[in-house]
Amino acid sequence: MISLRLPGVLAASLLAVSLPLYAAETAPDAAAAMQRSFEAKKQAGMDRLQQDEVQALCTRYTTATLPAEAASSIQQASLATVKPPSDGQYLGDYKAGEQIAQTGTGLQSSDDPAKPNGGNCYACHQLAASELAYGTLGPSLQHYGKLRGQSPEMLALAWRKLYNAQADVPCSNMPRFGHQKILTEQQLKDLMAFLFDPASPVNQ
Amino acid sequence: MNTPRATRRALLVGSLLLLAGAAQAETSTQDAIAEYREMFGDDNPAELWQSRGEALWHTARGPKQANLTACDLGLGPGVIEGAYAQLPRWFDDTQQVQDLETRLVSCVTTLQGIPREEFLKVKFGDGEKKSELEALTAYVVAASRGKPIALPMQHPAEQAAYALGKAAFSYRAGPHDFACATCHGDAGKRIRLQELPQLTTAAGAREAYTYWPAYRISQGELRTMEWRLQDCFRQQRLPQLKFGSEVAIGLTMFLAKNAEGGTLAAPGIKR
Amino acid sequence: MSDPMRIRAAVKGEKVEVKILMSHVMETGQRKDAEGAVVPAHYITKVTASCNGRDVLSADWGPSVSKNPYLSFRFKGGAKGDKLKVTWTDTAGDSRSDEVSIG
Amino acid sequence: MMLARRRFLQRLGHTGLAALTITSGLLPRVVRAADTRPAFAAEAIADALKALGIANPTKSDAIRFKAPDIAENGAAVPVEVESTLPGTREILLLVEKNPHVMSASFSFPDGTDAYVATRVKVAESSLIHAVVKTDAGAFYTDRLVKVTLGGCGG
Repeated sequence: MISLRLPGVLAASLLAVSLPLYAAETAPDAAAAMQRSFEAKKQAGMDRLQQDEVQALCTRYTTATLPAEAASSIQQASLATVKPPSDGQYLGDYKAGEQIAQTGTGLQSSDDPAKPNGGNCYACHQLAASELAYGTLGPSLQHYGKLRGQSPEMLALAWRKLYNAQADVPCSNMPRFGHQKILTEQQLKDLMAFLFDPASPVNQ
Repeated sequence: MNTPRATRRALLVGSLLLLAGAAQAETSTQDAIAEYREMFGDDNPAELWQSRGEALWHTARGPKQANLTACDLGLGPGVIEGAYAQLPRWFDDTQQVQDLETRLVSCVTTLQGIPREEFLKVKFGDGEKKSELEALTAYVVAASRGKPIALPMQHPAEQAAYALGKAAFSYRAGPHDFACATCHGDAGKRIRLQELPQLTTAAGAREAYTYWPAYRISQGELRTMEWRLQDCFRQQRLPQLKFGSEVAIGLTMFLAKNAEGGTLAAPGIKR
Repeated sequence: MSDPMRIRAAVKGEKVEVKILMSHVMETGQRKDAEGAVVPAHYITKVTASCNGRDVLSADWGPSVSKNPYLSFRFKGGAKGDKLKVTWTDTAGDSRSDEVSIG
Repeated sequence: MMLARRRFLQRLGHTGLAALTITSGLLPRVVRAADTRPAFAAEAIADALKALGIANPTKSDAIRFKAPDIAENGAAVPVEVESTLPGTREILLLVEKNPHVMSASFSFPDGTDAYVATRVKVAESSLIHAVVKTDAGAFYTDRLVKVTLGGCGG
C-alpha cells in the first residue's frame, strides 16, 4: 500500500524549510468531522484524509490569496521533493504516454491496485488535436513540444510540472504525480515523450 | 539563462492560433451534446422510480404494518408537496439536521418498524438489486418540481451544518490533493466534455442542485444526492463517505443554500 | 414481479401517438456488478402492442436496446377510450402486459 | 444549421481524427453465449442481413433517420426512423461496431406508420444502419454517431 502521508520524507523536506506555524489549523474542526464521516474502502484508507502541511495550507487559502511567505515556503519545500530521472533520460515512449494520458483510473477504491495508475491528463487538458473529449481545468498543451523545443530548461520545467507542480505554482490544482507516487518514473518519462516527441500526436 | 524573448513571443502566437481552432471545435462539440440531451425529450425513465416510490409510500409494511402517509418531512405529517425544497432542516423528534434520505430512513424505522440496516441493505440500486430509498426519494422529489428552494436555516445546528459543508467543500486531501473546490470552484470549466458547475455561486449551484436526484444514463439508475456525494469522493480517491454523515448533510446544506431561490426540476436526466 | 410500464397513448389528429417506458435491466451478459461478478444476459426479446385486440406493432430486440427501454410509434384507427395493450417477453421467459385507455 | 455542422464534423473526420475513445467496458468483443436467433448472433452487418433474407439493400434518401452526431454516453443513443417508401413493412436497426450488430427490428401492420423512436447502446463511435424492408425490396441509410468518454474517474 502506498503510504501517502510519507511522514518521514515529507517532514524531513519541510523541516528543511520551516512552514509557518498556522499551516496545520484548517477550518473549524473540519478534519475531525471528516474523520467521523468517512470509512475505509479497499485501497482508499482513512489515512488519505490526513492532510499534509501543503494540503492544510492550500485548503485554508482556497479562496483567500496565499500570503507571500507561505507561498515561497511551499514552493521551496516542493522544489526540494523533485527527483530528476535516475538515468538522466527525460523522454520515454510517447505511445505509452498517450495511454497514461487517456487512462482515468488508478487509486480509487473501485480500482484494482495491481493495475498501473492512469494520469487522466485528458480530464483537464487538451493535448492531441485528434481527441475532442478533453477537459479545460488546465491550459491546452497542444503542440507542447513543437512550440517549446527540447532545451534542458524546457525539459526540467515540464518534469517539475509533472513531478510536483507546486514547485512552480504553490497550491496548484495539478496533482503532484511524482511526489505523491501516483505515477512511476517510467510513466513520467513516457508522458514527457507524449508532450515533447515530434512524432507524438500532441505535436501534429 | 531565461527563455529568450523570441521564444516567448512564439509561444504566445502559437497558443493564440491554437485557441482559435480549439474554440471552433469546442462550440460545435458542446452544440452536438446539447442536441443529444434534447433528444430524450420528457421521456425520463426516472418516472419508473417515481411510480414505484408512490406505491411504497402508500403500502402498509414492516412489523407495524403501516404505510408512510404519516411521515413528516418538515411540512407536517404526510405533506410531500414542496417538502424537498425546504430540506435539509432540523427535526425536533430526531434532534438532528436531516436531508431527505435520512429523514425517509427515520420514517421507515419509526412508523413501519423496519430496521435501518434492512431498509438500507440496497442503498443504491444496481440492475436487479432495486433500492427502495431511491424510489421513495424520486417520488418525494418530483412533488417539489417547480417549487423555489427555500431553507429554514434558523436553527444553530442548521447554520453549523452549512459551515461544515463550506469547510469540507475546500478540504484538499488524498493522493491527488483534490477537494470539491478543485473542480467546482471556477466558472466555465469541464472534465473531458463534462461541464462543471461552479457550486460556490448561486447560478452554478442552481444549475446543479435543481436537477438532482437524476436518472444517470451511463448506469441506467436513478441516483440521489447522497450517492452523488459519495461517488464524487470516490473519484477524489478518498475513502467512502458514510450515508447520512455530518459531512454528507453539511455539503448538501451548503449546496442547497447556495442554490436557494432556484426552481426545482428534479428528478432530472444526466449523462 | 416486474414494475409496470409507463404508457402514454393519445389521439393526435387522425393518429394515435404512443410513448412507452419499460422497466427492464437489458443486461448484455458483458457487465460486471459492483462486486466484480459478471451479470448474466437478461434482456427483452419480443414486444407486441394491440389496440382493442388489433395488432398495431411487433418488435424483436437484442441486448443492445438501452436499459429501461423507450419505444414510440404511431397508428391510425384508434379512438379516445380504446384499450392499448403492450406486452414484452424476455430471455428469462418473464413476460409483462400493461394496458391503458387512449387519451 | 444541421447540415453545416455535420459537414464541419466530417471535415474534422478527414483531418486524421481518430475515432473518439471507446466507452470503457460496455460491449467488448468477447465471444459469449450468443442469442439463438441467427440475425442477433451475427457479428457483421452482411451476416445479419443474410440471416434475415435481405440481399444488399439500396441506399435511399427516402428514409428520415435522426441520430445525434455526438453521444455523451453510448449507454443510450436516441434514434428516430421514418420511411416514406411505399409498402414499408419493417424497419431494422444495426450498429456496425457493436459485438452483435443487430439491435432491433420493428414490423408495422397496415394502419401503423412506418415510424419508430427508441434508444440503443453504441459500444464505440460507429455507423448505425437503418434498413427498411418494403414490398419492392430493401433500402437503407446510415448515420455516424461519435461516442465520447465522459466523467472524471474515467
